[in-house]
Amino acid sequence: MPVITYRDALRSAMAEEMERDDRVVLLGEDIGVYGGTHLVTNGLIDQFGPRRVIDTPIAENGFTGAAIGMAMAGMRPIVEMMTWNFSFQAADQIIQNAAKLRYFSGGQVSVPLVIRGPNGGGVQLSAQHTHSLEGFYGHFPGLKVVSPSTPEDVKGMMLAAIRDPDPVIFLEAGALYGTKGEVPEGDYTVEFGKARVAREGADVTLIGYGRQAPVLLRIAEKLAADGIDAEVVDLRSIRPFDSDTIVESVRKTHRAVVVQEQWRWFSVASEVAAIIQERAFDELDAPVVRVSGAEVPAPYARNLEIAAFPSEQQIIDAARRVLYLEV
Amino acid sequence: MPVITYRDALRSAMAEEMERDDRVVLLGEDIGVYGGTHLVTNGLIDQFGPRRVIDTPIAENGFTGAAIGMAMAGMRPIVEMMTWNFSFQAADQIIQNAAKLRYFSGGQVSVPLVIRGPNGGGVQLSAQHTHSLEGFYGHFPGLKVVSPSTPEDVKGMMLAAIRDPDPVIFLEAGALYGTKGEVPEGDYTVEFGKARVAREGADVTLIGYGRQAPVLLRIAEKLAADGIDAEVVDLRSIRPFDSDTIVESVRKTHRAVVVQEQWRWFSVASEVAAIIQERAFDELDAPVVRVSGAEVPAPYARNLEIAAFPSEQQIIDAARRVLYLEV
Amino acid sequence: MATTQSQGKRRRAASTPAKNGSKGSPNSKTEPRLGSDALVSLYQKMVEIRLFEDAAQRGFRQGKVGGYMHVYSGQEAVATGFLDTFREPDYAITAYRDHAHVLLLGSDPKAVMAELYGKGTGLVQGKGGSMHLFDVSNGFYGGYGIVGGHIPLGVGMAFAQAYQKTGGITQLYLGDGAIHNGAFHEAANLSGLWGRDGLNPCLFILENNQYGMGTSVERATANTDLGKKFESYAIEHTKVDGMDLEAVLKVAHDAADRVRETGKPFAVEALTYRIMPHGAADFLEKYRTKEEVRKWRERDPIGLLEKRLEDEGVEESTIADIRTAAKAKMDEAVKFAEESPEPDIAELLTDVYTDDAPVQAAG
Amino acid sequence: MATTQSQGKRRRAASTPAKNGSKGSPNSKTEPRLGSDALVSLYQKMVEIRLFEDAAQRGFRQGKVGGYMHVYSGQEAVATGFLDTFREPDYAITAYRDHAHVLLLGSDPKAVMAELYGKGTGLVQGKGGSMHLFDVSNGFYGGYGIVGGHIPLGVGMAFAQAYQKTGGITQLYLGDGAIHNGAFHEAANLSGLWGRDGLNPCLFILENNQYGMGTSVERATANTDLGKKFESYAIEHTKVDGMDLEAVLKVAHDAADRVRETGKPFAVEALTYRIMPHGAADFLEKYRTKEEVRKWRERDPIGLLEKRLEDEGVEESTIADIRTAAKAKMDEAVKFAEESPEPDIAELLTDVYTDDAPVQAAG
Ligand SMILES: Cc1ncc(C[n+]2csc(CCOP(=O)(O)OP(=O)(O)O)c2C)c(N)n1
Ligand SMILES: Cc1ncc(C[n+]2csc(CCOP(=O)(O)OP(=O)(O)O)c2C)c(N)n1
Ligand SMILES: [Mg+2]
Ligand SMILES: [Mg+2]
Repeated sequence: MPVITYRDALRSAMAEEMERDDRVVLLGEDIGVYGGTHLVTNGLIDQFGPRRVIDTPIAENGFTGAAIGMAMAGMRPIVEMMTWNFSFQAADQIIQNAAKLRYFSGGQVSVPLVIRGPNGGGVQLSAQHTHSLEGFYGHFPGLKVVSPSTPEDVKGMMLAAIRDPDPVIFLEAGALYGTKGEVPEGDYTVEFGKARVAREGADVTLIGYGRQAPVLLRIAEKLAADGIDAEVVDLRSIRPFDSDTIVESVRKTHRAVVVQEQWRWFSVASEVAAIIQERAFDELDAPVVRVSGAEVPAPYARNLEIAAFPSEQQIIDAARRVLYLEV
Repeated sequence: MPVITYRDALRSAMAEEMERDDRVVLLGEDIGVYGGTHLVTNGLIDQFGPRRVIDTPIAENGFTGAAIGMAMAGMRPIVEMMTWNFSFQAADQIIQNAAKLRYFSGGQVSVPLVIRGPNGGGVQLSAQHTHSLEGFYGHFPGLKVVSPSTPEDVKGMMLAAIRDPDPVIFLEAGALYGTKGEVPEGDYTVEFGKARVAREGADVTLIGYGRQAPVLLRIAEKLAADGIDAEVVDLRSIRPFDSDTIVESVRKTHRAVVVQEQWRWFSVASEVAAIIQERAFDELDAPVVRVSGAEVPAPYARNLEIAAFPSEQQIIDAARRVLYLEV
Repeated sequence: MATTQSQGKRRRAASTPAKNGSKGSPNSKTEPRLGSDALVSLYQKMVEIRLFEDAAQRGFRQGKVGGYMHVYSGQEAVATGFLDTFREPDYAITAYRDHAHVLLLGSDPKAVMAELYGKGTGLVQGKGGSMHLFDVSNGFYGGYGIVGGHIPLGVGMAFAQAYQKTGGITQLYLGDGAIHNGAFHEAANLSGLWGRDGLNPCLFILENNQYGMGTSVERATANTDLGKKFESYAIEHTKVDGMDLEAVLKVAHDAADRVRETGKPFAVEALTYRIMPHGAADFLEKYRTKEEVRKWRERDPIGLLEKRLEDEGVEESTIADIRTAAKAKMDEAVKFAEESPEPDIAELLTDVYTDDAPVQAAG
Repeated sequence: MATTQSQGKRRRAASTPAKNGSKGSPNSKTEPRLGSDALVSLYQKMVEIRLFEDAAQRGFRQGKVGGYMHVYSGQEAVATGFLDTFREPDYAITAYRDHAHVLLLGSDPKAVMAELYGKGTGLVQGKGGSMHLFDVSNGFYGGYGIVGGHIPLGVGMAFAQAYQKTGGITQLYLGDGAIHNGAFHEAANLSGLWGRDGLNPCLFILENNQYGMGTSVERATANTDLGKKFESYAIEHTKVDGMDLEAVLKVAHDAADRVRETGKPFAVEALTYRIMPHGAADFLEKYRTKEEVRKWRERDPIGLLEKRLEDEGVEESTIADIRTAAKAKMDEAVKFAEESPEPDIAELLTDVYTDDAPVQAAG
């Protein structure tokens, strides 16, 4: 299998589908002439022209809404949020229109729309440019929300997203754009709503997604050196959510740690803890431990930023804690 | 103590503080000449004039942002969201500016701002006009989020909110505007971050807030008739959140049911379940049960709408379930 | 180009397609039909709308219609005139004051009334209510409750028409209150921009009824010449007396032709007035005087048109017959709505996703 | 009126207040100081800004400055001219391209550079970085990263000044890209509306550097006469050559006086150019030609001013001395930044709430 970057996997999914289906167009700021701020769309304007790779003014609410209109009228637009931080300006269109149109039209219209862009922090972008919005958008019925972590998943899920008849919030792990991995040749999709067991293990389940997924794998190796056999679950899909895989894992390990960059309150980790205690109450040998970001807007200074996100040590400690080992 | 409505309690808090402090102004759509869509501000323009009771165009992002600017410059604005459903248009200002300004200015500015309005559903307003946004805003550090359910609390918390040096998201239970209750005379505030034990009980803890709080009290009486002694906790404050009161209650009852109108995923109930299993794991005799709204945009038809929200029977069944009684 | 539209199921409710006579090729012009026969048939439509609204308002007062409901009374000449230019595959989209538009596009008043009554036979099966009428089989794409929110949608739909070379245009209705919303600014700018390349056949119809709820235009903006707001985006525009059906017809046909030919947006400000309160639940009208309302009622578009028809020599009995028939039609719609069953409770959980993936019930 | 401002702690970093000479009553006019002495002192400021930006850019390339950073090079005449009219208790607010503004208002380059370096001695203690400079003791209210997002804030600040009768005005800077954002539309409309009652002394300064990132004005809107966009809101406006300091000074003083006297907003479009890439991390400039950049560099505002000073007979050595002193000052700033300690890690959890209520750490 070819080895490509997360970024190239994304681009090739879009390019391939644009070749196959001319209802697919891209919209966003500086995705064309400029080449895309994160180079995800680089070169596509040369391949498909400005009618299909549409540079927009800085009007997130307007162009997201226009894309919803295009989708209602039979097209399959893909909107780039230059970063998800700007999507608060488009929240009304995403939440009030994209998510609900099918329902309040009594099924008369669908909104086959993908909104994609980098999510998460870690490069000193400070408070307004650092968010992890999985739970924020995951809350709303009518949306689908995914957060893949490998080149293989990001390509397969992007293809699935474009073909999906409903709006998909596609949260890319911005920090992973340059990471490489094997990607199957030819056309394939990765189904939404299925978590991926990234590593099997017997002693404790580590749950995460996006940028945390590779971190958890690394930590599992470290734990292994201490004789702890961790299972790693990469959620991938936030809505629909794969409770079964988590519950099954916990039935085996009886302990779980869930890790997220985002804030603790009313979050993905809250949900994971709630589900596990609901569905595997008698299987649990320790409370589910959540490891989350600090409850502060993201700071700029490097040392503060590092301290604002979960550290490997905190995750290791959490794993040891649910095993009642010394930390 | 005088008995007044929830609506009048709100209005009197604002009017009293406006008398005391002329930095306080109101902004919103049709709050002045029209009298306020829900009559909460009715008459205030006559008392304080159009410089302090400011009717705005339909521009939620613009006037919320302007109010933030006023707050930064030494005023104490109160913004009415005609309903919280319109606040998605203002999400960028609320989340990116109000919540974070103090932090990213290194403490140089504060944003003493209250944003208030009715929240929650129940009167056939359908998909775009029915939301419960406690978890949505509660997720963000820098905001304070409250959701009082009685006239006494709503007045005391509004006074606390106006005097608070930071932005407060004030979620009124729209369905309760007309309900009456005793309100202390004179000036008083209700501190944020303290849940209210609305009824003491020994067998099971029922947790809710806003419109659900009086429902839970009613249900507790029904359960009492069946010999079940329920404790009812009205959260009141979503951020800061009073984990202690909940945990203490569960230490006593060993069982908890948490009820919310809002959607289940990544919600207040998720958080409550996560906290209880974290802090009272060994005290729990049954998993925490969540009772939430249906995972659909709100429907219009009366029968569908009723089915979209938790029913009393579902809550009773949940209480019985955590007691391992037949349902 | 792949032209299959995967819109999932189309609306299930019955409707009587009542497209206008324009059967020409998509690019042929439509002339306003100003002869007395044509005016009589448009008069009939306007009367039907008015009586539909009266019935709806009654239903609301009786507690049979719930939620928010906003009637169109007083503004009939605007949508009637503009939708006279409508032809397949055009689209129309508006806000929550949407009963007239959907009826003019041919939806059955029975299905519309049943929607207001929250019945399973409703136009959107009782899921949307008054603010969310849809009839895509007739080109009507809603029905939106958030002020400003539908404007970007309409601009996107117009783009899709040009991109797919359907020959259709989008009629995008908005209110004088909505124009101050950021969504208008962003969408209108996109429309002007895309229109430069012929990619935005969007006809903006600004229904200036002089109030956004209780806020008059003067109290909402310092530049009260609302049409001018389109100049920021290089969108050409004109004004029309929205109470005078004939005037609207002329402007509407010119404007629609122009948009169809150029692929560029165009805007018309129609000056009109709602003679009823903002919403069915509103009664206090502290923001305007009884005198003002009375004066505008003298320019009621139906009354004005009646006078025109009299001048044209249309018999009084013709008018009376139209009114009687319209009344009967609306009575029938009410009866249908009242007698229809509520939606099947299982419908609560459908239409969230197109594949109707299972979603969780309450509890 | 209660005038106590509860702003919590003011900024802790050192700053050298360098207000302009205008010591008159808040309502007296300020004249542009166009004599050669004045020009020399403004020249010095512009050179300092340029050299600050060069140093900042170097720090970025060395990996000592992180995040997003946007330099002001090429645009110096705009802020220098407008802030020459600034007097207590005026406010200024802008987006992320904010180094020049805060320096011109008197912040110490050491503290500003230390902020870019993410140090505890930084202007906002390392919490905000390049995009979030604040110095409220000098009237500077940020420093914002979301395009359009600060515009409503500025309008609200101007309202507060009029409401509190401080005599101050707000200088609200925005870019040619930001003007298409809905936040601009809503805020400008409010400004026009409130200004009618003298409640909005807001001076809009549109820094048209011809690109929003890689998107030229022509590709962002069909109406490229950006000043016109203020007409929608009945805000009067004018244009100025933003490369010519003297021209800017004249227009700026007129405009500021007018806003101060009337309590109404006014807008100035300053045509300018950024001679550097959009952000410090950007290097590909596919969206403009090297030739175009070269041409504009010929109109570099510092170069133009140098020529003017020569014409005025200012000695070459004066110029050279200014450059040398500025260079030394910036070297010192860099040294200070490099040698300063990182923020105390406990600072992570402060400034979330004004009462510094405890907040949860990561983990
Ligand atoms: C974003 C938003 N804010 C507020 C409202 C409440 N609201 C409903 S209708 C309306 C007035 C709209 O006025 P206009 O656009 O002139 O339309 P009209 O009602 O006159 O037809 C308002 C403020 C809303 N639905 N959405
Ligand atoms: C809402 C939003 N969308 C996109 C961005 C990314 N972005 C940062 S600067 C910029 C260009 C802004 O251009 P302009 O207003 O002209 O200011 P300039 O950079 O030219 O000073 C963009 C698109 C952002 N910060 N915020
Ligand atoms: Mg109106
Ligand atoms: Mg620019």
